Amino acid sequence: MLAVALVGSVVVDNLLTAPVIAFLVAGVATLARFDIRLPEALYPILSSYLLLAIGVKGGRALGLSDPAELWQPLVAALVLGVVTPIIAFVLYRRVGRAGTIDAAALAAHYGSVSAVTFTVVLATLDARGQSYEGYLSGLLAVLEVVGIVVALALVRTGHGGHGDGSEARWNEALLEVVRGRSITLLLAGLAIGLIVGDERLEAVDPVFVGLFSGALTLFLVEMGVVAAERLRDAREAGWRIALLGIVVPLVNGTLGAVAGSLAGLSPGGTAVLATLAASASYIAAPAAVRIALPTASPGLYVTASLGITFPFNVIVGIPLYLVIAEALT
Amino acid sequence: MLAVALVGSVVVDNLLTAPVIAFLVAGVATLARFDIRLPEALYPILSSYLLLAIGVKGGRALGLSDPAELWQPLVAALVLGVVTPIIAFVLYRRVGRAGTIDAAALAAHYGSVSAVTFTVVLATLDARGQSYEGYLSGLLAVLEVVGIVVALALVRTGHGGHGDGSEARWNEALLEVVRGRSITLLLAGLAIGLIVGDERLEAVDPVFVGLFSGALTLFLVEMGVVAAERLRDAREAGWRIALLGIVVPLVNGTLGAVAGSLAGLSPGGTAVLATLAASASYIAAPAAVRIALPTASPGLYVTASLGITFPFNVIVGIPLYLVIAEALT
Amino acid sequence: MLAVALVGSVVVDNLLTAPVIAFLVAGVATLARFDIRLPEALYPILSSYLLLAIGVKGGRALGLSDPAELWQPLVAALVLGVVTPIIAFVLYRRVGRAGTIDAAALAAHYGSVSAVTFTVVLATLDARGQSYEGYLSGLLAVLEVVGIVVALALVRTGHGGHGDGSEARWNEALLEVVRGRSITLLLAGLAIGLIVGDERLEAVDPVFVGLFSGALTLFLVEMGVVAAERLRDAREAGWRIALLGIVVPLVNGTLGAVAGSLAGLSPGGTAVLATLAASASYIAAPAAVRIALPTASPGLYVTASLGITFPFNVIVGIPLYLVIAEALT
Amino acid sequence: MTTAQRQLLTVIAESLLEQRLIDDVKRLGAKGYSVGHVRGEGATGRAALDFAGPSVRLESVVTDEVAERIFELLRTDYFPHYAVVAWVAPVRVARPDRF
Amino acid sequence: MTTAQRQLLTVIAESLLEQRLIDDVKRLGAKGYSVGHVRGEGATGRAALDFAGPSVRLESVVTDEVAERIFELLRTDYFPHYAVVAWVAPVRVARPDRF
Amino acid sequence: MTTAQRQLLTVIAESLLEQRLIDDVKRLGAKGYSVGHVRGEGATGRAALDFAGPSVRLESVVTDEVAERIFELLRTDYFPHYAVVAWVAPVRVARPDRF
Ligand SMILES: Nc1ncnc2c1ncn2[C@@H]1O[C@H](COP(=O)(O)O)[C@@H](O)[C@H]1O
Ligand SMILES: Nc1ncnc2c1ncn2[C@@H]1O[C@H](COP(=O)(O)O)[C@@H](O)[C@H]1O
Ligand SMILES: Nc1ncnc2c1ncn2[C@@H]1O[C@H](COP(=O)(O)O)[C@@H](O)[C@H]1O
Ligand code: NA
Ligand code: NA
Ligand code: NA
Repeated sequence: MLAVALVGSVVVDNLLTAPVIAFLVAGVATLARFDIRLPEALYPILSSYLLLAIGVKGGRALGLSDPAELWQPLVAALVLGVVTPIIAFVLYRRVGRAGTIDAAALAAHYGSVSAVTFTVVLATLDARGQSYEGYLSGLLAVLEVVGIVVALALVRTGHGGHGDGSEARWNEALLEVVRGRSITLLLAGLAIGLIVGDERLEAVDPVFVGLFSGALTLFLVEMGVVAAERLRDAREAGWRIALLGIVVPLVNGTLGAVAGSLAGLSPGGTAVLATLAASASYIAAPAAVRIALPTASPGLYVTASLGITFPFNVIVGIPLYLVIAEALT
Repeated sequence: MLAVALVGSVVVDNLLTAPVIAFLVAGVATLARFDIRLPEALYPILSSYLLLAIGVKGGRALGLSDPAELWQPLVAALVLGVVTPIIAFVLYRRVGRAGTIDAAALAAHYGSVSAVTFTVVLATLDARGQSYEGYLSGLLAVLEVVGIVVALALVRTGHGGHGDGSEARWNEALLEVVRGRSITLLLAGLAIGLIVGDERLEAVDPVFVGLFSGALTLFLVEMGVVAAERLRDAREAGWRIALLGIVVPLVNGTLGAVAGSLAGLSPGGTAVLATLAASASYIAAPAAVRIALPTASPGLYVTASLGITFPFNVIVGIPLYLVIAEALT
Repeated sequence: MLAVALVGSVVVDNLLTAPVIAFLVAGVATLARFDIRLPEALYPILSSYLLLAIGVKGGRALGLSDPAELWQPLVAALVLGVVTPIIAFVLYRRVGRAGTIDAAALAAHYGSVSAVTFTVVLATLDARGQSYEGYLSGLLAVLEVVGIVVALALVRTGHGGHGDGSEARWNEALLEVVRGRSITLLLAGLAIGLIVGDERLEAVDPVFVGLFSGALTLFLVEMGVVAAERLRDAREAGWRIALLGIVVPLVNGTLGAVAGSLAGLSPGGTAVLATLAASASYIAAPAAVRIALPTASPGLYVTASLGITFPFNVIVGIPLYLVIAEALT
Repeated sequence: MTTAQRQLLTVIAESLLEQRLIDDVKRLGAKGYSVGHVRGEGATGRAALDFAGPSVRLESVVTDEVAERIFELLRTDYFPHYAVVAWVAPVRVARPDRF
Repeated sequence: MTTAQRQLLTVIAESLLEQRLIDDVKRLGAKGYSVGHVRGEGATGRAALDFAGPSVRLESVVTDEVAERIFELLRTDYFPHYAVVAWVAPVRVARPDRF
Repeated sequence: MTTAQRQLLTVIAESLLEQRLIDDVKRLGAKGYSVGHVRGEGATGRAALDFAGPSVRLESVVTDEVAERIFELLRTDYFPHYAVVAWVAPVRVARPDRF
């Protein structure tokens, strides 16, 4: 009884936030062939802003945290960074019947994380008035990189040393991830938040805190459009891929919740880590994979991560991870 | 005496708001050949934001309204949507000596509405602390479409069935209006506002409420530039067209005030409906007309709606409609 | 002892504001070849916003000021507008061994001002809770123009009447400065602030006041990237030019502080005037110089103003001028 | 290098026509196209077009016949009504089957 | 299809010159032009230009004489002072009177 | 007007390749280039590329040999793996030493 009530309240709290509703409205409008795109110039601006703002929030929280409480969650994140891409690889290879290259490409996406999904779970927790460890956006940066590296390593081990230029491409892809905009903005935000410190950040709160939910809402309008367009293509990808777009985040999300509770995170923090583990990258990973594995099919990995897993997590997954986290902690 | 004092206070309250002053300053600067344009990328962003924000505001108010009080204003809006383009058509055809096609094109603009003019009247009412029915932005969406459809129907009835492809273009134009960005964003905002609801919208208030007046102010800088440029071209359009750019909104605005008071709207709401009726579209209508009536002269309709009617309404019309509304209710 | 403590506190207060830290983080990231650029479309938007917002703030303060207190600071600004470019010209010509044209080009930059440096000193004073005369942004507009005109006059006097089209270019350059976007936006903001007035501006405070520090922080990310890139080129410019990039602002800043205290400005206001005098333009001046003196080397003047003087002022100069101002008033 | 000759067709059209032009170009046999945005002036004058945003600049490398077909459509359906300008020029490409 | 030959003139110039270039091109007889924006590098180096925003890329389809005249002006008034690059190529157009 | 003939090479490539393409073009001897952005469709389909932002459109006026060299590299290193399209056409320039 109580569990059902909890699930119900969590689902409602998540579904009825402005960002999620904006996502759904935009998605439905797109499927009905209405033109709801916001101006093209807005999205890179919003996504950069969100990354910086997440970083600043995390850096600020880091400055207020006891360093001793950080290492356990960090280990948990590293373990997830190694395990989740391997799970994704095996599932897509065996169950999804994808080729090695495509499975590795998909593994890179599921091993890495989606900053927007992360932001949605924070907004949901905020809407519920539930607290979480602020420094988790530091783990976002870690997870974003590690998962991709592990996935690319999978395929490199398999195909290593062909002297076909793949090594050069591998290094290039790594640099692309580590020095790319999304990681750099996140890290820059962390540094700014940490150095400037809680008190002096108040002058920029109207931008970095006040605008956050609204900016996320606008951004999810675009995500709704893009996800709906990808969903249309999902048929081509086949039902096995589509199904795994739901199964993989469920498995990884559950693992994330377990890891979070073992690492001593609060229920909110555990839900955040679960969401991170469950989420699939659709910015950093596609860029790295396009360079390192140019023969992998973008139609496959973009459809899976953006067309299936992203909406699944935003609508169904997040409330679920919240309930699982609640149960485990 | 009292009437004069009222008019004076309304004029001042309208004129001295930041958006209207920004409009005037930008217009004057442009006429004096100063370069005051804000970056091009900003305007589509601002206009999308304003439409979404108007929608959210309206949807939120709709959620708090009694459905029973909605149908009278809705009928009033529909009547205005039919009557105002016909008035514009007749006046431009007879008094303005425009050809049938051009008159229909102009009718589409005056039958439809200007979301920015709507926004300015809201800002003026807010500045006066005067209340109005929040759901009126729902009527904005209705009026935006109906007026265009009626105007295009005017010319179609006249020229119907030529088999010259004009039917296909007519359908295309209709789709352009109904599925176009401005209506879609407005409706999406309404849906978001209605579904998320008053309380949960607070998280996005800093963006959708807080930034509203400032964003409108920035947007009116561009409108000032554009209107001033159109005003320069007004000579070519001839004095009859120019004069009607003032007469038509006065007639339609008065009708709107009458309709509003009959529908039982508050003085503020009546002024808003009057402003809607008086305003001329310069986004949705030009796009639809360009497709449906490619032989109509854009120089004519853009100059009339943007170069004459828009500044007239913003500076002189709105205070007038407020006073008329005050008198009628 | 007390002086040291004061210097220390000022340095910390300046350094640890979010904008300055953002500048440093972005600069370091760029030198380490990380890609931290925010989207290209964002910068013109931010810089226009900052200019308008500075203007509105200044106009608002102007409306609250006693006109009698304005003329002394105005005279001080005019004197600085004449003296500082001459000093820069002589130093770059003699000590820097630049040619006449290049020295005049540099003089135009150091005679004019940097609105962003101005904004940083305001943010620092705000962070310290120290007050300053709000109307100083009016002087920013004056100084921006006068310094460039004087510098271009220097070279025109020297080369006058060659009939080589340089006169036409000179006029064009002047118009470019006076009617250009940066001055126009600043003046438009002043007009809006003055006309709308303190009370009615409250509706737009969330945008023009609330977002200010955050917008400046985002803008300084770009400045950090650009300055770091210019710094890399500084070698080519030679050590004399590099050294003068520090000496000239020190001399001009000290003069500015003296002028400010003689004009009866508050300690905060004196520091602002000193910063203005010390700052080098990198928007208005390069544009004017490129037109009027096309043979001057952009590599030289952009490197000096943006690569050396801008970071120097932001990091070291501003706290110094604050201390000097404190000592003089 | 083995190359083949194709025609590079460039069309500049008022912004509203973007989707329609793309659909037509594809329907008439172009295997690819690229669109960017420009502002300009021509017979129609700037004012008439500016309100709707920048014009579309479409370029498509096509065979001679496809170029011919698209030009024919422009002549009948676009030139009489809209602000559209177009030109063709021969270019050399690798992988001729891709165009 | 009856077409005529014209010259497509492309000019890339530092951003400050945009309005001046447009004015000159129109004055020398071009009946239309389109401008977009690009970034690039050439003899001047990137640094010198970047601060003022992206370069302007102007293209104009003109008659041979107009092309000649504009090129002449570029040579005297633009090339010596500014970062400007230009080229011409023959293209085929319909409605030759429009160019 | 004394002009010389050069080749105008136009390359359209998915956005990720921007820096790499620029580096290669410069390395192979181009003395300048300009890049803008476009969206389009081709063999790869729109979906695969859109997520990463608009494609890069690079143009570079070069000598015949440099054009040849760049095309060769495109054939070996780009065409097999990435969504890239390219074409060349002769153009006339002033100041031939600049290209
Ligand atoms: N001669 C030309 N060269 C290049 N672009 C042109 C030319 N004429 C017109 N255009 C472009 O085509 C658009 C429509 O031209 P028009 O139909 O002549 O008004 C203009 O806004 C320009 O962008
Ligand atoms: N060979 C070239 N091909 C294409 N664009 C060029 C070329 N050379 C220069 N440009 C463009 O013209 C601008 C100015 O060139 P420059 O005057 O050589 O510095 C550069 O920034 C490039 O955008
Ligand atoms: N025939 C063509 N004409 C012009 N642009 C093309 C053509 N084919 C492809 N493109 C452009 O090149 C990109 C990659 O093409 P593709 O490699 O065929 O997928 C497309 O997104 C288009 O922007
Ligand atoms: Na993951
Ligand atoms: Na109307
Ligand atoms: Na100065």
